Amino acid sequence: MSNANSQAVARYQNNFLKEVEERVEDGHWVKMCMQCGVCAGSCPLGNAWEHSPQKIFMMIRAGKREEVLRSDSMWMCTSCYNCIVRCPRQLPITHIMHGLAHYANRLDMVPKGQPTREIAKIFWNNLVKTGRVNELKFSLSMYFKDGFVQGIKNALAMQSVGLGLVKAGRLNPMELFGGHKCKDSGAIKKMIAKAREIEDRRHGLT
Amino acid sequence: MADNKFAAYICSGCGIGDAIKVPQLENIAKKEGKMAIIKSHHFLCNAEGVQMINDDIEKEGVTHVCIAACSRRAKTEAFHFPTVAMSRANLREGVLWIVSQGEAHDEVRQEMAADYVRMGCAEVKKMNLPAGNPNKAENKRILVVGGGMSGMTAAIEAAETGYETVLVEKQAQLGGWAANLWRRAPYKAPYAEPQDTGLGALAARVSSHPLIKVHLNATVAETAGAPGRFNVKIAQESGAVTEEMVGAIVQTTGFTSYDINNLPELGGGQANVVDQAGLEAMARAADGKAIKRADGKEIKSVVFLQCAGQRDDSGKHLPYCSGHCCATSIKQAMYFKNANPDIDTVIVYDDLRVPGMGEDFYRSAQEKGVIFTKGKASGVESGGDSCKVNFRDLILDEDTSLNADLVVLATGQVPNAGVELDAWSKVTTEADGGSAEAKEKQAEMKKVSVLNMTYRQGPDMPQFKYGFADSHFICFPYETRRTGIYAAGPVRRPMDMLQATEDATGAAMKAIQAVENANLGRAAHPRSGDLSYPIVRLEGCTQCKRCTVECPFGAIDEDERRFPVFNEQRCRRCGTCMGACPVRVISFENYSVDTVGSQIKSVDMPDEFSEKPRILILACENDAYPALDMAGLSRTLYSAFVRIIPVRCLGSVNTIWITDALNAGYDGVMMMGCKKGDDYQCHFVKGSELAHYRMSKIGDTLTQLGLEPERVVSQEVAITDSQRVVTLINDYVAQITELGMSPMKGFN
Amino acid sequence: MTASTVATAQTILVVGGGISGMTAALEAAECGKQVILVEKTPVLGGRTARLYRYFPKMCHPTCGLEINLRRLKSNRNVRLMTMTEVTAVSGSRGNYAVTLKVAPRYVTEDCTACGKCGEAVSAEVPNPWNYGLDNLKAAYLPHGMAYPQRYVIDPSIVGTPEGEKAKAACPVGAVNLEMQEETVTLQVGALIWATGWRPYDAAKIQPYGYDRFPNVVTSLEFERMADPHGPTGGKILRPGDGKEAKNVAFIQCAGSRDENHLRHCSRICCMASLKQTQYVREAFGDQGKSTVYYIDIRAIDRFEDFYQMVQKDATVSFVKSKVARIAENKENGNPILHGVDTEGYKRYATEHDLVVLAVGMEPEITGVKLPDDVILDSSNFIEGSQDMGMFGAGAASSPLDVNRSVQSATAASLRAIQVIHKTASTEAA
Amino acid sequence: MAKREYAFYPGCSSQKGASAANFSTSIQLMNEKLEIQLNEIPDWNCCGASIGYGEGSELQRLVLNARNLALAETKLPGQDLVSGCPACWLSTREAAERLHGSDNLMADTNEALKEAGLNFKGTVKARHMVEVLVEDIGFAGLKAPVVKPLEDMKIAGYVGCQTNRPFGIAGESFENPMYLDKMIETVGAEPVAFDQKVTCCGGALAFSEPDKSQKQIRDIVEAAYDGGAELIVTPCQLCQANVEIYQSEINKKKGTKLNMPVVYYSQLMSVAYGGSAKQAGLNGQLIKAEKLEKIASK
Repeated sequence: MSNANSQAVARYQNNFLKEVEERVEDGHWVKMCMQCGVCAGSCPLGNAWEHSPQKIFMMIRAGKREEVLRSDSMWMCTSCYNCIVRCPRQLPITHIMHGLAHYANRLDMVPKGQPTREIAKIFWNNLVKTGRVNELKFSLSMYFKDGFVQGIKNALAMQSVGLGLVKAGRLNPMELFGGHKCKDSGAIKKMIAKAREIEDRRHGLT
Repeated sequence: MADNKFAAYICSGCGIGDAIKVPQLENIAKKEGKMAIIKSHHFLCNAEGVQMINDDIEKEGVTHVCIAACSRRAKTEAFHFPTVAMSRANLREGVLWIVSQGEAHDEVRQEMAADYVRMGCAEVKKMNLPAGNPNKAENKRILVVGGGMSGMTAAIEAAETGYETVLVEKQAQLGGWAANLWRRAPYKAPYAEPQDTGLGALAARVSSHPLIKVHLNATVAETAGAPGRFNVKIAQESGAVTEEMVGAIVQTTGFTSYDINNLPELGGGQANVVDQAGLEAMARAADGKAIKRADGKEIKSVVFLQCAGQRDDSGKHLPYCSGHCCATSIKQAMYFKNANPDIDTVIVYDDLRVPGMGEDFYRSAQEKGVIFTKGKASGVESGGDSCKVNFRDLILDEDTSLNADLVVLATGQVPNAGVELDAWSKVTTEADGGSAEAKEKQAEMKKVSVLNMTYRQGPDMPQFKYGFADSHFICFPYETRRTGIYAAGPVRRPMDMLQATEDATGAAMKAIQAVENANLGRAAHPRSGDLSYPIVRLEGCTQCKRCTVECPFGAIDEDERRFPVFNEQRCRRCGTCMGACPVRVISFENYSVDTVGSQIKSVDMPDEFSEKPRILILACENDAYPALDMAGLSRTLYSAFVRIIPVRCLGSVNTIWITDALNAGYDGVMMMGCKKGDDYQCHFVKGSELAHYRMSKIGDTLTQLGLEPERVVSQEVAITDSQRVVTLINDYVAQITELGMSPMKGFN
Repeated sequence: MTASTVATAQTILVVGGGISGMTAALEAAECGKQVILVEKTPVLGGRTARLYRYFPKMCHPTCGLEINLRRLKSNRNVRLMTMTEVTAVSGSRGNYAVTLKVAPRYVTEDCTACGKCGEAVSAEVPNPWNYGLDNLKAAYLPHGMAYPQRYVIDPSIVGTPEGEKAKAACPVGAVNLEMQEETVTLQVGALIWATGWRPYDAAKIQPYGYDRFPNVVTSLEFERMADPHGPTGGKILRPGDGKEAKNVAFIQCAGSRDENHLRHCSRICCMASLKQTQYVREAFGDQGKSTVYYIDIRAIDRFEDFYQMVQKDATVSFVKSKVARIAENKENGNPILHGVDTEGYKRYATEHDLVVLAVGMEPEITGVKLPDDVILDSSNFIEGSQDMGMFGAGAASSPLDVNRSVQSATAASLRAIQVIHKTASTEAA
Repeated sequence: MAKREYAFYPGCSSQKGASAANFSTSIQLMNEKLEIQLNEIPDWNCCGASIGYGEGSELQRLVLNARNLALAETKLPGQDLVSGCPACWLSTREAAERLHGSDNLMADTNEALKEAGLNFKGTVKARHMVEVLVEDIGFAGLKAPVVKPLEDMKIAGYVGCQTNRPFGIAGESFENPMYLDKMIETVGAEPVAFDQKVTCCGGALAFSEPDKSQKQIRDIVEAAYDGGAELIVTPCQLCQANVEIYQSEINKKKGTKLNMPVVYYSQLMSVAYGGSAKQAGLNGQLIKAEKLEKIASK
């Protein structure tokens, strides 16, 4: 069990709802769900996941901490915001899903190799470096996330697309060397680090 | 009656004059109807026509008027002559609009119109203008039985309207059930927090109100009389009995909470399992501080189980929902959350029922962190320090359990409605038969009786489903079967405090109305304002008791010689007694065996070779007759061989009318009444049922006369059946034609 | 109608001629009080006159209407003003000055409802009593139970040859096309708002496509479809193609319990849908099929019986789910319901012949300027007034079913009487 | 008349040589004709996009967006922040509104912003390019510069998610927004019936869950064909990329023959406004919009 996780368990005993309310983005909304299920029916990737949002909210209230945080359902969110606009209780469901995913990641409880989590990581590191996303590096590191050989396979699979984009001027090979970045990237790094520090302080996370 | 002067007015407007020969009708009114004045007018309902009639009433001393024009339901503002007796012959909706146009049909149309004029004249000659019941009942005080929230509300509202009120409460103090509550659910915006019950203030207002007299530690030992003249004996615990004269009664005896001990499967009877009342007591004791268990332990977790012993289809517990319990559990969960937000409060529900603004209360509870779980409890194990609630989580679709310091069972409301009358009459018959055991039972029953009425039909209000003293009517929640006595609050129907106070206020209104009506000798709903009342010629009475048994409103008692004693103020003027009476000694001034019988006989009966059958239709004036009117309004044609007579209720149909009709040579008789059975729609409760029953007995008469049973039929007709009535009529006419003319023709 | 001449501080004004308004007016009148009853439309009856049956008895609203009309006809204490709206209220408890706007009916009290004007005109207007599902002649009697039983000339044909046709056709000269809107001011002692409710605008519930799919209707339209006096003569035919709708979906909380629409629960919709499943059975027997999509079935108190009865009906099934969206099957025009059954999480995409939206209740006065004194709750239902001289009754005061509306109206009637009694005693003093 | 000025936030994908480079190209001419002047926010940074949450925390993402807002506030005072990318707009607007709604968040954010020597007062309004066109210019204004109406072109207006939910364009419904169809009409083309108008393309999951998002994309493109469209137009960078790029993939896997060009509204406009194929960034299409090119070359 990760250090952060064991500390969380100790801190909240088995009051998972409270943990979510204090530590998860918009988590204080979870208790307002009335189990109508409109979110579940509105999700474009609904049939791809095990637990619908409304069910996850119920699981949180029922204290099913492990099941929720180890679920990969919230990683299926495409951020289409259908659930938010239809929820009769106006729960910010998309944000709660993002928040749960982030928190699970923070406690290192995400199923190993969860692809969306992987690319999220790559994407973030990529942007933190320069302050902007470098699409080529982003895609390449994506292809190689599962190791070199798989990377080549992936890259070849998408080669035609890649070349097409290059031809179309929408993927610049020169990006590998330098490319777009913020001048103030150093300060941005500091700023992001500071944000994390403040937030951890608020959440009692160490 | 020498000074009676009869007049007929025939309208030729709306096309009547074009399709019907009015002069001939005038002739009939004169020759056969024996009317002293006969006038026709091209537009009888306009100012000029009405003036003409009024002039005759004033200058010519006309006392009886027959209006031959449109339906009695039309133009009532114009044809309003309060000082004379009036009949209406329906030439428009009843003839012009439903008989085919064109010469080919002139003959039958004219015959039909002529018959209706004959009938109108015949009827009015037997009618008198109701003078109103001479023996007035003038007491205007209101008695309220039960001093809880509903009772106190009814009392204060009546008193605030200026009516003296007597309030009887069996406890030593006012308050009833509400006195057990720590707080009540919110009853106005923002519907977010439990609110003070306001009971103390209300009780103080009641006790100090100059127009309210309160009897504590008291019950009703006897209720005699009728609206405007109830004589009520009030027994104090001490044994002392005081008499109060009152004009109307509001019964607000509330409910008893379903016994938790009937629910062992949910831990009922075990330690740390309470019902909502139990929780209220704990909350009152805590007075806003931490709520403690019987064993003194401070409660850190509580589970509420909704629908405990309610919504039960196994027959073991209450089948209904008590309506208030969801909001009550929400309120009680807030007791805990408001004292300490860290207390776990879980409400296990199937359907969360907080209609209307209750939704705000629900949301407020969620904001406070009350957890709502859709589930069905399978059992509660209450061993040791905490209870284990086993239930199926219907959302997570799994059997699971919760541990809690306390479990609250949301049990239902059982009405305190007194004695069930069917059981009573059964016991009474046995008792009268001399059974000692039955006599004992009867005494026991009297103890649970609330009103101890001296009514022939039993000591309490008739009970509706599940023992609630409700009205059966959606449009008329106060249309009870005991005139001048109104139930309000949870004794009438399961309800929350907000509805109970509304209900009590409404009941006070009806009680006030009842005393005002009784004071003027007027009928109460649904024939409100009717001044006629049953008049009985006792000398002809055979003491058969049918009227006393069949009166739907328990209006008729029996004296020691078993003669009927009519209590006019209890009477609703349906005429069921008149229909029941085998010797026809009961009548109303404007509605009697004669007013209808003479119409039946007045019809011109073609001979058996004419191929013109005559069919009598007796139609309930509330549903069937409007349906027939609407058929006319939409110009839906039906056979011109029928002659329709509206009746107050099929219950008022006396079998003599049927035999008279058959003797007179009618080829068939059809009765149209309201739906009977559990969901009856008869506004006099048993009318259509009784008529149906009586007609089932008429078979013998028919065979004596050598007639086929098909010649008398009875149909259930709803007011919306404006197309169906037409089919019923035409099919029946066809059936009768098939059957052939009545052999009775020509014998008279 | 010159009520203005007779109204006094002892008069009670009842606004709205639905079942609540009629009840409030009649209860007071039968206690001997003077009442003026104003109704916006040309006839009495309100919403209930447009229902086919009542739950749970399955009896017909017109039955009670007939009794109330008879009470009204035989009671001279009530003066009725139709096509009349309250435009302003001033003064206070015991002494209000009320301004009324009386719209022209273009037909005088001489009308005998003989129907000649209707026969004469050919112009048609959408039939408001069938929610515009069909048309009626521009010279019309609203319906068979219409009271007052007088025709109405639709303003659209006034000043046209059609209007003249109606005028010419009337044998008693009751058509008066010169009638103008009148303004009347009354003095009254107390005021009862029995202004009732209206269905929430279903088109606003976008995922259900009421404005896009013809075979999605409201529960009120469905009442008319089932009624023998309705546009389809009581046959349940769907608007899209006139096909029999045997497989019907009922969607609960269409607008209600929804922060995006109505915050409150409208109370009646669960029972209304349960009732309407029985219309489907009435029409098609075992061939009919009803599916109720719900969050909670709020069949409170003895209504539970009805719920249990319907649950036992093999043609009716229940899905605990707020439907997420409706799509349309291009081939056959069937609505396809998408959502999740939350009891155990089962996804569905189910096709039905017809969808009935159990639309919520919105106070009819929403958006209307009421006297500042009137107290409204968060959903615009009337709680009362600061000066305790005006009262809400029936569905104007809370989302209520008919039975509770009548209770509420009876109670409001007594409160109004209390006001005029107090006024009388102070006047006497 | 003076040009309308806005603080422009292009976003990563709209940079030169990035996946939405052709969008950037196409808006040049469009803005010129509509007298819109976009002043790029100096040294703007990534918004964190809709996938940032996986690693980046709530406050971290807020701060990223707050930095852009603060830059606009200080460097381009008085100008609305305008983004062409729905994801950027959404993140920025969400950040702006949340900071507006919470003093604590604002304090925390500014504490972090100090590291970058910035402070956000909360005065900037975050808007989408489409809002500028619809609300500030108006459809009449959009029609005015049209010189080459895109006659007899049938186009499916694919709105997608993020310009539509949760905020949407004022007055539009979430289920059936009409602004894009109106734009199509404005440039003289015919909008087709398109029941996948607001269906999600899979967003960032195109990378992580290719099969699932490609199913979405297939539905969208096939619905466009069903509607009789010869072109899909969209206001969204990610939608454009996903729906265009993966058609070949889907064809490979599923044996379909999808070949539906996907362009930006701005590309339609620059063509209609008389721009060349190059000015309209049509050379940036993987699936050539031939008909559009033909009109452009006329």
